Amino acid sequence: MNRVFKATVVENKKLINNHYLLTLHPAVKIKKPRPGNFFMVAVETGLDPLLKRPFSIHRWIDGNFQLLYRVTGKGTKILSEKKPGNILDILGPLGKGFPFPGKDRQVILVAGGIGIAPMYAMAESIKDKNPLLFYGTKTKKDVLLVDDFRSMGVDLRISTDDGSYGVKGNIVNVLKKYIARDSLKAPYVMYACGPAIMLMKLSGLASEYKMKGYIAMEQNMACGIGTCLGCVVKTRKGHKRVCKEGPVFPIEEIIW
Amino acid sequence: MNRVFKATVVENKKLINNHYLLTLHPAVKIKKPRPGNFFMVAVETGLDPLLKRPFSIHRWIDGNFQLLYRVTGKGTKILSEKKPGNILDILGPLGKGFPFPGKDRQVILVAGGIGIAPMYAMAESIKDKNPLLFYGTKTKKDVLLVDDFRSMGVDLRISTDDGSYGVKGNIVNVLKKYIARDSLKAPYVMYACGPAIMLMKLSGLASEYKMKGYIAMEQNMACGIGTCLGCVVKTRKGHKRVCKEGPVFPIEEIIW
Amino acid sequence: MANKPNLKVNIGKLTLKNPVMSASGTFGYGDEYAEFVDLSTLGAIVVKGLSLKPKQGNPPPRIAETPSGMLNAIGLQNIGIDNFIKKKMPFLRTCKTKVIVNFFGDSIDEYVKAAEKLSSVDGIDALEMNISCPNKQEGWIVFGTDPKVTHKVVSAVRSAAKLPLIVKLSPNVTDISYMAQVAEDAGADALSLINTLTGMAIDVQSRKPKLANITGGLSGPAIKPVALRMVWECFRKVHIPIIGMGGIITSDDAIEFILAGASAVAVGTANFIYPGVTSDIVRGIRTYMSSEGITSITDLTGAIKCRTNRL
Amino acid sequence: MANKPNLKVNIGKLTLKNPVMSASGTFGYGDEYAEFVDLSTLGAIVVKGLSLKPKQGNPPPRIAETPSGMLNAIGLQNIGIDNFIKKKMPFLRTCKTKVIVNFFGDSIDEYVKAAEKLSSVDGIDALEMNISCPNKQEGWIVFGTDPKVTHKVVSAVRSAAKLPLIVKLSPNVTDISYMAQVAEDAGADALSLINTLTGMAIDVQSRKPKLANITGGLSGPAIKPVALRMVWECFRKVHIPIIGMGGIITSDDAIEFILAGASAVAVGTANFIYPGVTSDIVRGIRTYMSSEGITSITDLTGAIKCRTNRL
Ligand SMILES: Cc1cc2nc3c(=O)[nH]c(=O)nc-3n(C[C@H](O)[C@H](O)[C@H](O)COP(=O)(O)OP(=O)(O)OC[C@H]3O[C@@H](n4cnc5c(N)ncnc54)[C@H](O)[C@@H]3O)c2cc1C
Ligand SMILES: Cc1cc2nc3c(=O)[nH]c(=O)nc-3n(C[C@H](O)[C@H](O)[C@H](O)COP(=O)(O)OP(=O)(O)OC[C@H]3O[C@@H](n4cnc5c(N)ncnc54)[C@H](O)[C@@H]3O)c2cc1C
Ligand SMILES: Cc1cc2nc3c(=O)[nH]c(=O)nc-3n(C[C@H](O)[C@H](O)[C@H](O)COP(=O)(O)O)c2cc1C
Ligand SMILES: Cc1cc2nc3c(=O)[nH]c(=O)nc-3n(C[C@H](O)[C@H](O)[C@H](O)COP(=O)(O)O)c2cc1C
Ligand code: FES
Ligand code: FES
Repeated sequence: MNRVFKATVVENKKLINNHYLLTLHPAVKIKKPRPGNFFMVAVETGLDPLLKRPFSIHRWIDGNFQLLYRVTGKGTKILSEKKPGNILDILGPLGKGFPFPGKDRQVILVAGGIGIAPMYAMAESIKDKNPLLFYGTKTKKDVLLVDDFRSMGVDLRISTDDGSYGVKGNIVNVLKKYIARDSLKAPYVMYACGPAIMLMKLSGLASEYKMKGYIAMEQNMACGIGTCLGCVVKTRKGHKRVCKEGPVFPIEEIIW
Repeated sequence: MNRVFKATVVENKKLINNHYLLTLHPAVKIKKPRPGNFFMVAVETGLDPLLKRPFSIHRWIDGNFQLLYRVTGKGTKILSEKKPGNILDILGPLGKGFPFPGKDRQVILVAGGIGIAPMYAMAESIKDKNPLLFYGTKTKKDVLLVDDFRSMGVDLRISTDDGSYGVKGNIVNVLKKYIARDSLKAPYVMYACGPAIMLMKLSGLASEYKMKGYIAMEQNMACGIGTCLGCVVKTRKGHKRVCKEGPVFPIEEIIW
Repeated sequence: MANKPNLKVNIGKLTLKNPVMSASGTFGYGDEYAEFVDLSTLGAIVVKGLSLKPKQGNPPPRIAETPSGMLNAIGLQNIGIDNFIKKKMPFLRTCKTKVIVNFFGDSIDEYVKAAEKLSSVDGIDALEMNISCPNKQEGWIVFGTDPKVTHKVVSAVRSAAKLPLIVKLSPNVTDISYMAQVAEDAGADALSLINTLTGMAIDVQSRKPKLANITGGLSGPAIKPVALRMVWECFRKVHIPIIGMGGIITSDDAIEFILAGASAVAVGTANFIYPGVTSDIVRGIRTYMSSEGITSITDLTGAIKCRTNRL
Repeated sequence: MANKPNLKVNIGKLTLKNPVMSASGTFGYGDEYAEFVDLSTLGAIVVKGLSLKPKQGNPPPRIAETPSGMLNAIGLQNIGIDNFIKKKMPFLRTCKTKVIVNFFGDSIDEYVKAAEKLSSVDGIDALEMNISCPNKQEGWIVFGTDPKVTHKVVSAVRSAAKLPLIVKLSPNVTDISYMAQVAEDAGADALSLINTLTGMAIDVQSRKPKLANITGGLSGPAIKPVALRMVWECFRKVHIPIIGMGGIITSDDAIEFILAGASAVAVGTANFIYPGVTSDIVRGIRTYMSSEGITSITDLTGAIKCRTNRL
């Protein structure tokens, strides 16, 4: 199955300010993405923007797939203007997804902001384990998909920077308190996606509590398939490519 | 009235292979274009293609306007993919239009291929004079708007390169025969638009028969308003800008 | 509330109300843009390059589009200094902005004569000396690429010119910061960079070059990364102000140049795409300064944050 | 029906089935692209630049997008020649296409040692010597910008190399056709041009350079007009074949380079955008030749139609 394909926009729905849910119908049968995999999406037919943009798989529905994205710059702005019927060039699924938790492990998911996008796919894939989701955003109106997660049986803990929803403050602190109270009875494994600063704090927490965990990293990308060497991050084993060895890395491997 | 404006695509209809009729609704009131005027249209939001594309006014209907265009390259290809509701950046109307014929003059219009686009606007503006239109295309299926011209009272003479419609051969030869037969009783004035080779032949004819006439020239354009000096053509009075002194020039002025 | 940000900049003895000017050859003599831009909002208008005598320029086709850029081979067509003074200066004097006149000669003597003539015209605030047009013959190109010739022609003009002298550098050199030092040594009050990169395009159907002149000058967003790098390189080698240009479309682009070391910026090709862009850029810079709490634009010049061990 | 067009080209003693190759650093060691391209359809695979010892390259961020282009400052990260021979050559030997190995050293001695080592490896068909990476220190840059140093390093490698030697030139020079002649004099069998243009980008929010290395190499469609001009300039000055590259995306782009004087072309950044592009370009060239009635691709090299009085 070729990972280069065209997909038709089925829907491009604005969820909240600057956040869109894009439903795509691939023109050919594609490989089913695993949670943590991503697609490179061409947003324009001209040569500017030149490079494809990476987006995590958010949800897979009977061969169609969804991306959840936030408008942050030129490329995502153009993407947000796409209408049903428009056709996009896509490459994927790419990268190494989240590894499945061991059989008896409890699962903790941590999402910061738009980092919630891949967490939906992850939660769905292990929903029988009733995962715990720690989810932090800036403010109440940035909080997405609460009902979807609840109806999946996810136990949600939310924090906002301004306290307008859930606990006030940083989601890593919320998680820390939870762990410090020894609320987790069985061995657990953590999966996280969010801004670099959150992941960095999590890695501190992980080493403090000897937590097993995986984080999805971001880096500017050109090729998405491991050839440009553009997307490396520093790890204890040297430079590793986010698009190929990642985007998911064991949390203790990353050097901040 | 600002000549920089946005317009919404009302319709972008494929007429025949590669030929589209684009109906635009300007967001603000704009100056009514004269036949021979043109607009510069931005086809993309990214920076490639970078420059706006020039298109003649084809028709003006109650504040909306129409462009008739042929897909020849990258820019027109992208334009042809626009859907109702898309918004385009536009500059215009620009350039010097066709001068009105003298009161008693007969009018001859000559169009080659997509050169028919501005001829519709011109014919409409002087339809009470029952102009004669000499119209040449490659083949039958390229012939556009015949009924529209007829219902306007235009006397049509058509030729195709392959003889599949009208007379077989070059439209300039058809015109030449007509003039040679002395079919024009009163003093007349000619307006022409079409490929360079047609205009060049017409200019030969014009000097042979001392014809008064005006031709619409084309040239690659960057600014459309006379500042880049990119669009010049050679005239008996030196280099002149197609976007500013033209696109319409007295036929005898151009040096081929 | 913070005070209104101060956009005033000095280019040698010349003070501009803000750092945004038009780039020579892309703004005509200002008059065509009056319809689209309130010219008094600009820091300066830089007019199309002038020579002693009018020039016809190159035959058409003169321009070709390229990815995010364009090639031009206008060949410095211009109405000549006398016509300019007679026909264009009266309007420019009314524009409530500074007027910088770009000029060139085909010999050192012509450069000097042009500079002398322009120095005595009322309403001209500074001269920009073009030694870097890629659309001239090889014998001319050396003005901007051979350091010895550059020094000679700039020194000669320096002695003749009574106005602030800006020297416009060519990017088509191995080390532009060296050329910048040469121009500074020869007496330039400021530097403009960059002029266009020499480029080419071919029509594969006709197998002919897309420009009658074969090669042309590449401008527009495509060249911005190169231009920015050159400004940054020169900033660390010279002590005179730099006017940065090359592919500026937005106020963020302009700010990039200022952070890299430009005291002012010029906007070229963007005028063809958005006729009102120059004024928009001034507004955008002001907004950026307000939101970042910057009181004077001069605080931003060269304020890029980077390890300085790379010099 | 016309005969099938002949796409075979010679690069010195090396014969390629067609003129399309990958550009070094944009195609890995070939393996990652096997999924997207039938590698046997390519004229050659040029692998990522190698050095004697593995290199970590520059810290991230290493790439930034620019209008119709991209900046990279990978810093020549590579697995080293030994690992390459052990881990990558076995696959490359099965690809049914020529293998060209791009390499560099940090001293003349390292260049020579690398060339010697690579010369004895079974399955390597030619060497491409990179003297033009913009992401190295100033002391290194002179390999590609100072004619004396260029002559010295190329001569030394020439004596050591037992394979066809391609020298990859830097565009960041005043006169690339002169550098081309220097490389030819020193014994190069062919030239690759161009490597990337040195560029830069700044994030205006953080005021930091977008690349950790501050500057990087500009590639992609943005630089095509410059690359094309340089190929055209060099073609008229040297007698060895030229491999043209810089912004090739389509077969028409490739044909432009060939018309300007390239015997073959390399496709770089385009691989990131369309992973199957190299093969598409071969197909496109074949279609063009058929429809234009060209029997041998060599008839197109330098076949641009233009007044020759401009030399
Ligand atoms: C593996 C991976 C998965 C991602 N998944 C999602 C997702 O599901 N939803 C979502 O909203 N965002 C996701 N992102 C981030 C998203 O790719 C960027 O927000 C987007 O590329 C920004 O593009 P832009 O043109 O709008 O911004 P610009 O800043 O204009 O982009 C300029 C350049 O920077 C690159 N770039 C900018 N920001 C990022 C970034 N954070 N990561 C990587 N490249 C960047 C772009 O590729 C482009 O080359 C993901 C990133 C990675 C690496
Ligand atoms: C005053 C004027 C009026 C015109 N009116 C019409 C019209 O009503 N209908 C119509 O179909 N076409 C018209 N044209 C031609 C039309 O502008 C070109 O076909 C179009 O710009 C081609 O763009 P492209 O991107 O598809 O082609 P490309 O070849 O990919 O364009 C590349 C570049 O060349 C320029 N260019 C290419 N061909 C022309 C050309 N013939 N004239 C000017 N610039 C060109 C473009 O501006 C662009 O910069 C007119 C041209 C001019 C100058
Ligand atoms: C059509 C055109 C004409 C130009 N004419 C001149 C000129 O007469 N004198 C000059 O010094 N520079 C001239 N330039 C160069 C510009 O002033 C500017 O240096 C260059 O275009 C880079 O800026 P940009 O990318 O913003 O256009 C010209 C550029 C263009 C595109
Ligand atoms: C990410 C990247 C890595 C590159 N690495 C090398 C390299 O290792 N050796 C080399 O000689 N050129 C290298 N280049 C330069 C390319 O081979 C090519 O010369 C240049 O990118 C221009 O071609 P393009 O515009 O088609 O990409 C690299 C280019 C890119 C974009
Ligand atoms: S994006 Fe090219 S190696 Fe990862
Ligand atoms: S298009 Fe710029 S002068 Fe006519």
